[in-house]
Amino acid sequence: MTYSSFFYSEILAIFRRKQDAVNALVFFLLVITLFPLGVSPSKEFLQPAAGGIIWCAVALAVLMSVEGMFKEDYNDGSLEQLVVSGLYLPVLVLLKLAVHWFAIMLPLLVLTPILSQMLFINWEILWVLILTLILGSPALFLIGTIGAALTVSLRRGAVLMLLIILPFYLPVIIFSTGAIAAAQVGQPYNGQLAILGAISLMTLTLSPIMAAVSIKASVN
Amino acid sequence: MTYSSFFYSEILAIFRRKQDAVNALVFFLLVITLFPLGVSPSKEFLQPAAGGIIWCAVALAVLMSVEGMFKEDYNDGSLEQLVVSGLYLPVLVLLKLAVHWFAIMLPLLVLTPILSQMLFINWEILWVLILTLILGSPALFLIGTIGAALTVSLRRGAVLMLLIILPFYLPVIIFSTGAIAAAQVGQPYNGQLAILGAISLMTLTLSPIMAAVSIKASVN
Amino acid sequence: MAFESINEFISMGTHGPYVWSVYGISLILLLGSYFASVKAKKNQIKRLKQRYLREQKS
Amino acid sequence: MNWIWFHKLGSPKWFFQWANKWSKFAFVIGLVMLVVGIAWGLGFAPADYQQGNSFRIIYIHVPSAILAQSCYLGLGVAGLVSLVWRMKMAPVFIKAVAPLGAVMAVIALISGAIWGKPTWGAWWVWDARLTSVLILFLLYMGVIAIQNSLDDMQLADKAVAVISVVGLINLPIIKYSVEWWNTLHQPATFTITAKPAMPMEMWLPLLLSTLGMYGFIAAIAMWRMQTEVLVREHRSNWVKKEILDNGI
Amino acid sequence: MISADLGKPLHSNLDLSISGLVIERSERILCDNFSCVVKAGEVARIMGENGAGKSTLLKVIAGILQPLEGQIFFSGEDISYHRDMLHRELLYLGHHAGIKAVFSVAENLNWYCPNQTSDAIELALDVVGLAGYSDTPAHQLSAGQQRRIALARLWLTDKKVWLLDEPFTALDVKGVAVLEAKIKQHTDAGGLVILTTHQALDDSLSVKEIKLV
Amino acid sequence: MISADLGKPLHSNLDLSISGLVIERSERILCDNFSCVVKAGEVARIMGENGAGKSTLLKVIAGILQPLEGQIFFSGEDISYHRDMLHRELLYLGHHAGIKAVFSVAENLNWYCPNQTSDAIELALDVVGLAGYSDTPAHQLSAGQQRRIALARLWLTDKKVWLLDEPFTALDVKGVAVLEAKIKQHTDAGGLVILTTHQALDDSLSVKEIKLV
Ligand code: HEM
Ligand SMILES: Nc1ncnc2c1ncn2[C@@H]1O[C@H](COP(=O)(O)OP(=O)(O)OP(=O)(O)O)[C@@H](O)[C@H]1O
Ligand SMILES: Nc1ncnc2c1ncn2[C@@H]1O[C@H](COP(=O)(O)OP(=O)(O)OP(=O)(O)O)[C@@H](O)[C@H]1O
Ligand SMILES: [Mg+2]
Ligand SMILES: [Mg+2]
Repeated sequence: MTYSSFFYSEILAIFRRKQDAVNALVFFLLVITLFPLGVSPSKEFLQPAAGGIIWCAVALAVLMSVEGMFKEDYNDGSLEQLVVSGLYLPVLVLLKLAVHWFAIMLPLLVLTPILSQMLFINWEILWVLILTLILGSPALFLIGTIGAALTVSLRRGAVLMLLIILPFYLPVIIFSTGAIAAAQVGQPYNGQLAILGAISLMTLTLSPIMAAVSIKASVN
Repeated sequence: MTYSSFFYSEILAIFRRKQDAVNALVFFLLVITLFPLGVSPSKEFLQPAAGGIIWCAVALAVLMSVEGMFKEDYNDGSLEQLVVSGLYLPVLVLLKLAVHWFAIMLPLLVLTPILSQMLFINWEILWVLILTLILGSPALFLIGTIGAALTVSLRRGAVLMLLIILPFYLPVIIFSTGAIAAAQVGQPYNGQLAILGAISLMTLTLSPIMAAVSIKASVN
Repeated sequence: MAFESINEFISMGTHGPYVWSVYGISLILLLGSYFASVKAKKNQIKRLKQRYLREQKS
Repeated sequence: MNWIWFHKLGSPKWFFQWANKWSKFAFVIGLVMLVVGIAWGLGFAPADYQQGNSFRIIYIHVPSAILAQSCYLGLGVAGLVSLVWRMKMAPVFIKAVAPLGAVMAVIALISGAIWGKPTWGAWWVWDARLTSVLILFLLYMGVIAIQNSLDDMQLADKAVAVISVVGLINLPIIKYSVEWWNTLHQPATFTITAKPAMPMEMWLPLLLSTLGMYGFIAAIAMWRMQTEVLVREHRSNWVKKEILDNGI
Repeated sequence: MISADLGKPLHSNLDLSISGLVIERSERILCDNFSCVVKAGEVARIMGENGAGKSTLLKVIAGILQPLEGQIFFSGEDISYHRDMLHRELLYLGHHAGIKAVFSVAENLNWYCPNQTSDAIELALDVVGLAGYSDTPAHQLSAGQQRRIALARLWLTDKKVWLLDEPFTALDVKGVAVLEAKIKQHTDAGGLVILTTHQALDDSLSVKEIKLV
Repeated sequence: MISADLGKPLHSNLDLSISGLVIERSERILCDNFSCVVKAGEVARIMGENGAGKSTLLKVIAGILQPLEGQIFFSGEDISYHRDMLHRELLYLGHHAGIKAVFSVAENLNWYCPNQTSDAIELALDVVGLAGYSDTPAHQLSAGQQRRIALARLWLTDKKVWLLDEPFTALDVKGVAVLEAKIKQHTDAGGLVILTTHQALDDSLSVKEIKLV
């Protein structure tokens, strides 16, 4: 096994399981529909809440799809093989994550403009939303990976994983919705964006190593 | 294997895995906290939205905990053993479901009064909320089982399961929040409660059979 | 004809962009479904033919 | 009533040959009606006195909306047939039609959204009718997702049948709940249910294009089902004979 | 009907006969027009290479998979569509043995064999070499030990028809011997065993070999 | 250093020696002060009953589990804490073989052995009896066939140290013979094999038995 053969096989696996990416997308759409139906369909409610709704939906969709990232590898023994492959585990985690980010986030970004119309977001605000998504979503994936690695050996990891990880998502969600809310009332929002980027960068250095440690502990 | 030994072992399994029930509870709590943090903590926003928020959280928590209901049984081969046990599968499904309902919903019902205080729900309305939960939640479990049985053979079934099941949850959510909203403006809400009960009864007859069909197809 | 001229037909009052984009998108989706289905059938037939011929030879 | 054709439809071979005969017929008739209906509606029907020319979107909007619902009904019935009578063609039907239904729902949504902009001033409102089409689309995506996610064909067949049947029973509930929901939360500002008494020159092309859409989709569905039959029955002698002798 | 041969118990009239079975798996015909009869008191071993379809055949008999064509008769009755009658007499052990990881060894057995006293269970565990493990959670055991829990069911059941898919995997030499002895005892008492294995069986077991081609 | 014995390749100086190993599992000491040496050209078979700790020992050597105490030396260097050097020469096959269900047989091998031509892969598949299956998704294969995919890696690798945990499970008689021959060939060429199995091995393989008590 080499880094490139690992990377290639990850891409292949994503292609084989492309329905998974579609599922994440439809799930995203579904969660967004839940709010108008469950709470209120009026513009007065939806417009101010839109940033929060979209970010909650993104967080859930990312979490749900990251959750299973190592499951299959664990069950079929590939994870063990990665550990003994002699390759540097954090790099493998990062490669896997990059592939997942592309597969999940790109379609999601494409869908966002349409959905923001349904939640009455203005075109100007849309750009802020997309910026927060691009800057913040890496953090979602990176944090999620740690949870996925920790819960991989549990058969019923989904709820537990949500539990462990959601609190760590809160800062990302708060700063993102903060930026959007600021933009909606015409205030500057560069500060929030900078913090989002900083969180992503920080998790980028930290999370692959933590995930690798967790994987090594899970495989036994 | 007999019905009673199956039932007993389900209770035992729930006790062994009591963390799962706790997790569902905490997840419920977490989703509810997400709203004030992500959208707005003001009473004007939360009070009218409270019914919808609690019901969305309940639906997600139930869905997430039902999702793994058959996973372990499938992976260790017990599901196969159930199929060849000579017992009537729909009854087994129903027994399992009953145990799960108690384990998840009872603590959740206990927690509801506290949470509804946090969302500014009045005490009079609280009763309506609890009534809708008691009448509607069986439907959530029953419908969810079908999805869980269908996706049991997938390692990464969580997203798919949410996807196929959430649309069917919409009526339950809509009628429940409808009843609460009606109560909040002082209108009668018996009609909605009756419909909720009717949905639960209908799914009670349909879903164990459908779940059994799906289990038989999944085990191979 | 409900329109005086071809230009008027294209502009549809002020609603031209709406009407024509709807029909454009619909046309693409319908044609897409049509060609995808026909092509899938042709491909399957071709694949089977090759397989049967190969089997006959061996 | 003679039910023989129904039982025969359960036989892949019989269906394949039946579809060979009728699919082209349905396609040609459907296409002609669709083109005539739309051309009539676009070019010759009078403009609406309220909405002006934007109402011409109706000639694609209503056919696709009707088709989206009919296809889902079809899925449900096929699911029931598949579970109860284990008819071989039923899962084939579901697999072939679900994506078409989804496309129809998408066209209804897109055309409605674009129509909404000049008429209501918004691309989207959470109206009961609109929302129920959106949910219908989500239901289709559920069927498609489960079909594609399960590798085992028999399991996938059972799974989509189960979901379709559950959908069949729940669709009225969903529709009713959504309608009821909207009337409670929000006074219906825009009703598309109240029919404007349509003059004949508007209504006839609508009928034509709707019937045409039925024919068009039926033909495509038959081809897709034939493809699926070829995939599933490729080891049977009649497929071999059909392909080698008739050169289809 | 009372059996003439007094050495055998009443059940000895049971048999399993398969006729004209056609099984398909991922578009490949695995057995085409397969027929065989297994009678009470016999050990039938299904022979075949890797991928021949042994596990699949066992699953079809157990009713977990559906055959394409063919009938299965159990004691003369057609059970091709309704396995209930067979299930009342059936013990099936597949590749995955149905052992719950969170349960202790004794709890796992209690679940499957609710009518047994805990003494009987201790005894069975002793025989399969798990004495002293009865309160250990199953997930803390080695591959072979987990397998042994499932096999302990054989000592605690009165089911007559055993379908065992590779029952000897992961067992050590002692374990194999104990299991072979149990199978012999079961068939001597009028039971019926169908098994698959790639290992050579002990000669004391008179095995009827059924070839899958 | 050039080996004096010309019959053996350069690598033949590699050996694995374990000294004073103490392994604990779920609060039970499995091997207490365990030592052994395995040299190039040797097949070491770890002997022990079910639950003795064979799989655990292999995992400790591979670095998947940590020992409580003790050292492991690889070609004279202490690798107790850093397995990188060993991993460069290691091929480990556990109970789960690391075969991805969605990949075809060939893709599975491509992943592990990226430097091999597709001809080489076809050849290896041919040897392990999977000729013609290279495009079949792995989940459509039987237990033994999936096992064979993992084993095909042995024909495609130049790693010298093989740790094989029950490599013969689920294999049919022919498969066992092929694998035994391969192991022999590997050790003859200066490789080092440590394996566990409950089956009797062929006599042509000269095995060094290591007892776990
Ligand atoms: C995304 C937005 C929309 C969706 C999903 C939608 C959906 C539907 C559906 C499901 C039907 C029923 C077809 C049938 O069964 O007869 C329908 C009919 C109709 N729609 Fe829409 N619609 C949308 C937007 C609009 C807009 C903006 C208008 C124009 C103001 C409009 C005008 C009509 C008309 C006139 C009918 C025919 C009414 C009838 O014959 O019952 N729709 N639409
Ligand atoms: N996941 C685990 N958690 C805790 N304890 C374990 C675990 N796996 C095994 N053990 C314990 O370690 C001991 C050795 O297990 P191991 O799997 O190494 O045995 P083995 O020699 O490979 O047996 P077998 O022949 O059955 O494969 C067992 O007695 C068991 O109690
Ligand atoms: N889940 C599956 N999906 C599709 N095809 C399968 C599946 N499992 C097995 N097959 C196919 O069925 C055939 C028989 O498989 P089966 O497991 O019955 O073999 P077996 O005789 O038990 O082999 P082994 O000795 O390896 O256990 C295999 O050739 C395989 O191609
Ligand atoms: Mg097998
Ligand atoms: Mg072991």
